[in-house]
Amino acid sequence: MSFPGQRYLGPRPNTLIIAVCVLVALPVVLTRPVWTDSAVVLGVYALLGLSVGISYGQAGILTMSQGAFAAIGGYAAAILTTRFGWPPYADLLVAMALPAALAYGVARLVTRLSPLATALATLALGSVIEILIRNADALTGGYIGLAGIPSVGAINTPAGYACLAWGMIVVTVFLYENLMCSAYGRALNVLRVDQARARADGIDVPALMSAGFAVSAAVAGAAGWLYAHYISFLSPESLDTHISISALLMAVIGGAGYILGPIVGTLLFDGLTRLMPAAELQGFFYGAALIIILLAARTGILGLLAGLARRLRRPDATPAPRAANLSPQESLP
Amino acid sequence: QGADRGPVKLGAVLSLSGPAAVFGIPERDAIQAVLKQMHSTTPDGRRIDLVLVDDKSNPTEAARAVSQVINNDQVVAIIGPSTGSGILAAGPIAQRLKVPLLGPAGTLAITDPKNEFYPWVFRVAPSDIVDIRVILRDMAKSKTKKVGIFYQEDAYGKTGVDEAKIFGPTIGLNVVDTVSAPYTATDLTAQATKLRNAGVEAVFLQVSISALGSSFLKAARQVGLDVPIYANAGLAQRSFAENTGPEAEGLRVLSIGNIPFDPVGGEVELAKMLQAEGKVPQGWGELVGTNALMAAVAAIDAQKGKEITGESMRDTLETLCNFKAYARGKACFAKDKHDGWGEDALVITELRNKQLKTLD
Amino acid sequence: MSRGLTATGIEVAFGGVHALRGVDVAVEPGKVAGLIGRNGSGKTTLFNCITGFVRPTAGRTTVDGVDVTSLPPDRVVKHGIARTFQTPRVDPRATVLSAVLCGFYSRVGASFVGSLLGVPGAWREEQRLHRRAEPILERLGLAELRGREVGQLSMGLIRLVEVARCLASGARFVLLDEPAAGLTAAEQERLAEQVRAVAASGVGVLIVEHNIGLVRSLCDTATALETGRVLCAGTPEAVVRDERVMRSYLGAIGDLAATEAAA
Amino acid sequence: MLAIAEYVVRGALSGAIYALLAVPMSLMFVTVRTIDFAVGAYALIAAAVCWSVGGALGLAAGLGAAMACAAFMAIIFLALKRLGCEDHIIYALASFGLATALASLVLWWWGTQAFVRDAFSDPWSVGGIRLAPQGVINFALILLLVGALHLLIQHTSLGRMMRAAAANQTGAALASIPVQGIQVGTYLAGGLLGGLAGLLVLYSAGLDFTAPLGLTLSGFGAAIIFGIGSPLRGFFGGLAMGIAQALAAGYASAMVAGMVPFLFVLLVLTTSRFGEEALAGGRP
Amino acid sequence: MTLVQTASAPAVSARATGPAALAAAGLSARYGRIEVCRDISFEVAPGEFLILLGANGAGKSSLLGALAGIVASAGTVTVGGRRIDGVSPQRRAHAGLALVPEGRGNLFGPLTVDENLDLGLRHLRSDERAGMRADLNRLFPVLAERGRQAAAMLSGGEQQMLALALAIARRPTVLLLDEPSQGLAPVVLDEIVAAVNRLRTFGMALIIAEQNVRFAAALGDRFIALRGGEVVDEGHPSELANHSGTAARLLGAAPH
Ligand SMILES: Nc1ncnc2c1ncn2[C@@H]1O[C@H](COP(=O)(O)OP(=O)(O)OP(=O)(O)O)[C@@H](O)[C@H]1O
Ligand SMILES: Nc1ncnc2c1ncn2[C@@H]1O[C@H](COP(=O)(O)OP(=O)(O)OP(=O)(O)O)[C@@H](O)[C@H]1O
Ligand SMILES: CC(C)C[C@H](N)C(=O)O
Ligand SMILES: [Mg+2]
Ligand SMILES: [Mg+2]
Repeated sequence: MSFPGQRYLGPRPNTLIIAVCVLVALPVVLTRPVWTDSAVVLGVYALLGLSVGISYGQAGILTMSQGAFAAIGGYAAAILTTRFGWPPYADLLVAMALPAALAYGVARLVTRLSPLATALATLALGSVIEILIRNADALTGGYIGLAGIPSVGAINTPAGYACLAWGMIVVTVFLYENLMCSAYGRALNVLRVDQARARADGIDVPALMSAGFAVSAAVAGAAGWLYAHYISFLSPESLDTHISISALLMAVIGGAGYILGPIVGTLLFDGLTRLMPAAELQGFFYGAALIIILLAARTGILGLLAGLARRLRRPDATPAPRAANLSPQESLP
Repeated sequence: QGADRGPVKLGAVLSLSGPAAVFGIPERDAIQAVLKQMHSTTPDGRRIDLVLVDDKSNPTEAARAVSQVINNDQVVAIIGPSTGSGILAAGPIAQRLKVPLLGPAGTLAITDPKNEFYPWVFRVAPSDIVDIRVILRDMAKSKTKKVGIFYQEDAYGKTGVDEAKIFGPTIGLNVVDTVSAPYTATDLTAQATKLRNAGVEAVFLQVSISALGSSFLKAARQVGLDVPIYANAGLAQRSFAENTGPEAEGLRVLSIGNIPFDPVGGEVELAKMLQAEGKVPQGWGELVGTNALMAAVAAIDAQKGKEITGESMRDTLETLCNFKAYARGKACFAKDKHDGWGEDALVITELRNKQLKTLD
Repeated sequence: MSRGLTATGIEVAFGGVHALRGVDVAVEPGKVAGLIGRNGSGKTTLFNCITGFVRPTAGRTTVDGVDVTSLPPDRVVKHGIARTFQTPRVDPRATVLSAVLCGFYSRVGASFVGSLLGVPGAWREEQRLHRRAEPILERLGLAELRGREVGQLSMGLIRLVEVARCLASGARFVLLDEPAAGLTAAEQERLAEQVRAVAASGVGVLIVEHNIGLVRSLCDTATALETGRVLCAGTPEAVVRDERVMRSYLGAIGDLAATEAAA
Repeated sequence: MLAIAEYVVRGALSGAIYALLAVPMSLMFVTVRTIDFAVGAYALIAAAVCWSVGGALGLAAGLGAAMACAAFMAIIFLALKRLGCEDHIIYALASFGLATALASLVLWWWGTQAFVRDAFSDPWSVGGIRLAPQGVINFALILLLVGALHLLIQHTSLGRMMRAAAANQTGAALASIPVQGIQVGTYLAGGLLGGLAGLLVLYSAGLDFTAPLGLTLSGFGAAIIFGIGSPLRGFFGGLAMGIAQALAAGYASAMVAGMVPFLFVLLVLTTSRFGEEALAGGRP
Repeated sequence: MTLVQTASAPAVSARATGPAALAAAGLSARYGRIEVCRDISFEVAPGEFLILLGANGAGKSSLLGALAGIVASAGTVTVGGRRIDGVSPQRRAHAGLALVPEGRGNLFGPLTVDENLDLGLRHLRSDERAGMRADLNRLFPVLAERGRQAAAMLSGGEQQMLALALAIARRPTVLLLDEPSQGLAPVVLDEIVAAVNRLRTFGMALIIAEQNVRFAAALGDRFIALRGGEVVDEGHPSELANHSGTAARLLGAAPH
């Protein structure tokens, strides 16, 4: 054994890639305050995207409640620190455990549903959580929200938060990749495709699916925790269904089935929409960009890249003899 | 002499999309029209550059936009964000980066002295509490005792109800029942039925989505809820007045000025500027938007010759009183008074023939 | 109770269809039992019943004396029973290697949290599984395909992957549903060898097959089903020579005289 | 008693709109195995165009505009399909993109304008309950449509072909079923139905540029709650949601009233067997 | 460069002089950029039955898919003298091709057995439908019993029968079968042989990919053998029975 990290990082290409990218990019990002600020917000979104990747990309749970899980994490952090004076960092555990427990319970109920019904169930769950938050005035500040959430300990500059956010992302990717390199990760993929197959392999489908969903909710909760401490204000609209939907979009755009897909999706899509002329037509450009990206990369950006890489690696694959006959039926099967 | 001091940058973080665009778009249109009229210079000759960003009616985007215009564009004051939660989210950033926000929102909490960022947020609209008190007092004049409230499920709706429940009884109005609906409700007959069954003598609408307002009035007529109806300033919009049918006749609506239908004084001036730009005044947003702009302009001119920073803007704003703006009433800020406008900015109107007529 | 997998008096009905009406089968460790019968006679349903995918309305399944009737499928696997599906069920995107690794699931020692955290134990376990998969791939002739996506294989090979995955589970009893369908004779022979080898290691095998030649050469006992009932049971020779079996099941193409002539 | 009955009737009338939005969702699922999240946007476009044009011509123009948008969605669908997209969620997300774009176009062109119109002024009184004629008309129209669609899907050759195309595209092609034609037709039908829903909302409650997502999600919920496989179930899903909402609004506090429809959805999904994936991958 | 001369089957000698039921020339099939069949040419006369032999992965299914239009292909294919390459699978089906893919890929699982068959029968004239339906019910009695059951709920073999029935119902000019014997009891194969042979008298041509040599030999007039996506041999099925060496080489004939 040479150095402790080596054994882990070697066979975990995604962790390696993200760690190197963060180490290279962060110093540059920190030179401009606007970039730094964006890096934190994008970090929060990327964490949410990763949580979608785990639940949808791997376990096949089409989730529309990640925003609500993040809100639970955020409010837990906010309430514990502002009202109960909990020390910073300690609230992170609750911010992750609470959504995870809820997700586990709910997933036990919805695992036998079809993907669309699951989507509806999570949507309903998200709405219920939102309404509860709005109405629990005494705890959550109701519709107005909670202001004055303290910073996380020593970290009180945007640069500190940027490092924290992207550090959390590296750790999350590491854990995520651990999971996917294990029997449980493979099992999650099997049950996504075919539950009967999974059960014949000896997989306790409801339990494993729920565990996967719980992990995903915990990541969302961590995103909410980060959000709450950074923005220092939380309202019911801060992390709502719109956020859930855009997290889902970002994950799919980047490639939900690829570990780094959601991160790529978040960075690219958010960057793209930021470059576009805004105001009334902002939704138009957003929608158009979404459609164009989906047309260009229907398996996500990483899917597209993987396809290109495959082609580069196998240039010897016999080309089609008569290009003219690239007939329309190719698309059909 | 002003030109060589270089332009001053003002940020405008407004809701140009999403549900709050109802206010954000008129805010933007009016600000741009006025700036154009002034050739983007203050009366004192100082040049103003406006940096406009959309907050998408979302607090996260609002916070991000505020940080962006400060860090990237070095603005010295920001008009907006348009929504209360946007302002609350952006407040800490404004405080950290030392740039004041001119918030065009009624939400009480934005100028709560308990906020750490209190020094950095100035309100340019009458607060929700002022609104509620004015309209409820009007209601009490008609000897009404039992009031029902319909509100939309958001911060605006909820704070209105809470305040009405507290203030109503002090003037003899008892809130006997409240009903609510989310923005997207398509049918409000059940809500109207509930109020009818509760036997209310008047109904108060705390709503800013005009489709919800129209829908409720229709539902009221349909279920036979034949009582006087009052609405808070959120419904003082052209779109609402022109779109509702005969059932809305006689509806009392509180309004900040009455630029769409019955402009007076500065409002006439502003309406002309808007028309010159091909815009039709919508109500609410134009006046609060320009309130913010004019406060900033006054603050810039008040610091003749000095170097202008966010901090100097903040300090000056706290000394402003009776500066020019297009809304009615006198505006004054002070160290312990960050709510610039009060009751005198408000009028009560009545809906007649698809128009809001100012009552006096 | 004796060692072995036994199903006794199994009855199953789907609406009006009585798929099984009192079926008994037994599989002894180290032996290969064959199951034949006309289409729709209930062979797959019996598999589904034993493995927990279908609840019998009557009857009992035991493994080495332990009652496993009506346990959910994943619990049945824990009792050492694995199966293949008649219609291969696979994740077309998974590679051959990971499909086989999935077969190990019921024997994984590392915990979920341990795997998530990447504790060294979980890591070592993962490497051990990879090492164990190799010989299985090797024996079924899939070693070169380990990196291919299952969806890109031909049907015959997909079936072999199914069998490999089932064998990986390390079960004490394996149920194979028409594993040789669509395999070439050479592949069939290779498969038969593997089945014999597995049986020789003490595993009990229950196999559904329409290829009578294979049944005769591979099985130690055979059971013939007919509309949900046991038509006859005994040695494969006795069963395939049973007149009722010949008439209702074998026909001209399955004709024994011809099969023997070819042998 | 009468009070409860009144809420139920009102709920059913408003639920009919959800039902109408649910129908294109079910239809889309029956034939293409995906969801068109732009239905709410078609409704908005139809309402906006009809509101501007006015009169009977307005109705036609509204429906036409909605169908034009649906045709655009069909083109996107075909393009994705040509490119070999197999994941049906991608189609759904693309339709979400279209919905966002359309809502934004409305905001840009019409501003924050609310679209409301009135056809009738005097309510009818039925058994002591005052009802808006428009609501009754909506209900009857929708009932008729859903019934006809149900018959079409379950009992005609075209309906069989539609279901076959969804169940197995390759198989349908091999059986010379015009898969693409059917799918494009379904998108257009979705545009028509969504547009119709928009017109009905225009004449009953009114809507603005923020409406599409809410309308779509209501339709989505109604379509799924009792099983997405048939428009009839979508219809009952819509009614059930409408009634649950009305009863909650009538009898519960604001907080509970807001949650009831969602709790109802959760309850139905997790206790019934409607949401289960029937036949996913067949019997083992 | 036709590999094979038209061999006349006794029952259709009169028809064999017309255009070939199906002719392929220079046909190749590929998945993405990977070509799995190369330069395959053959003809099948009306009423003629052709067997495709080859080990697992030889490209049999791909070849059939290429003919039916569900696998990307290049080369020319004609049915009854009309070019069909480059057109959609629907059009090819319309031109008279019917494929039963491996794994019963032509079934509609959620639809009932009756609905499946109705879809198959919808091209026949309405007066022919009842007769065809009766024929199919005689051939596969279980399909009549299970009319209202969802196709996906049938047993594997029953599904295979339904898949065959669905293709036969359309009375195609060329029937393409991919390992139809899979999952079927031997006695059912006998009936299928008889039924398909009856169809031969109507002039239907058959191309069948098979591993079950006895079944294949009972059906075919001629075989071509594929290896690695290319035609490596051809001949008469009797060779398979007589020279077990040939069969063993091509398929490994049952050693039992
Ligand atoms: N979807 C696919 N993508 C890539 N390669 C494929 C795909 N399907 C099949 N192949 C490859 O094409 C070759 C021919 O496969 P095909 O299915 O035609 O074989 P086959 O002769 O039918 O075999 P079997 O008897 O096992 O069914 C094989 O090497 C296979 O791996
Ligand atoms: N889930 C189900 N619902 C309805 N009927 C079923 C179901 N499962 C099995 N059946 C019926 O039960 C009977 C037995 O089916 P089973 O699959 O056990 O037959 P099998 O012996 O495996 O036949 P094959 O050799 O064709 O695979 C069949 O007639 C089938 O249609
Ligand atoms: C078609 C079905 C009868 C197949 C069965 N589910 C199996 O794979 O075992
Ligand atoms: Mg079977
Ligand atoms: Mg094949």
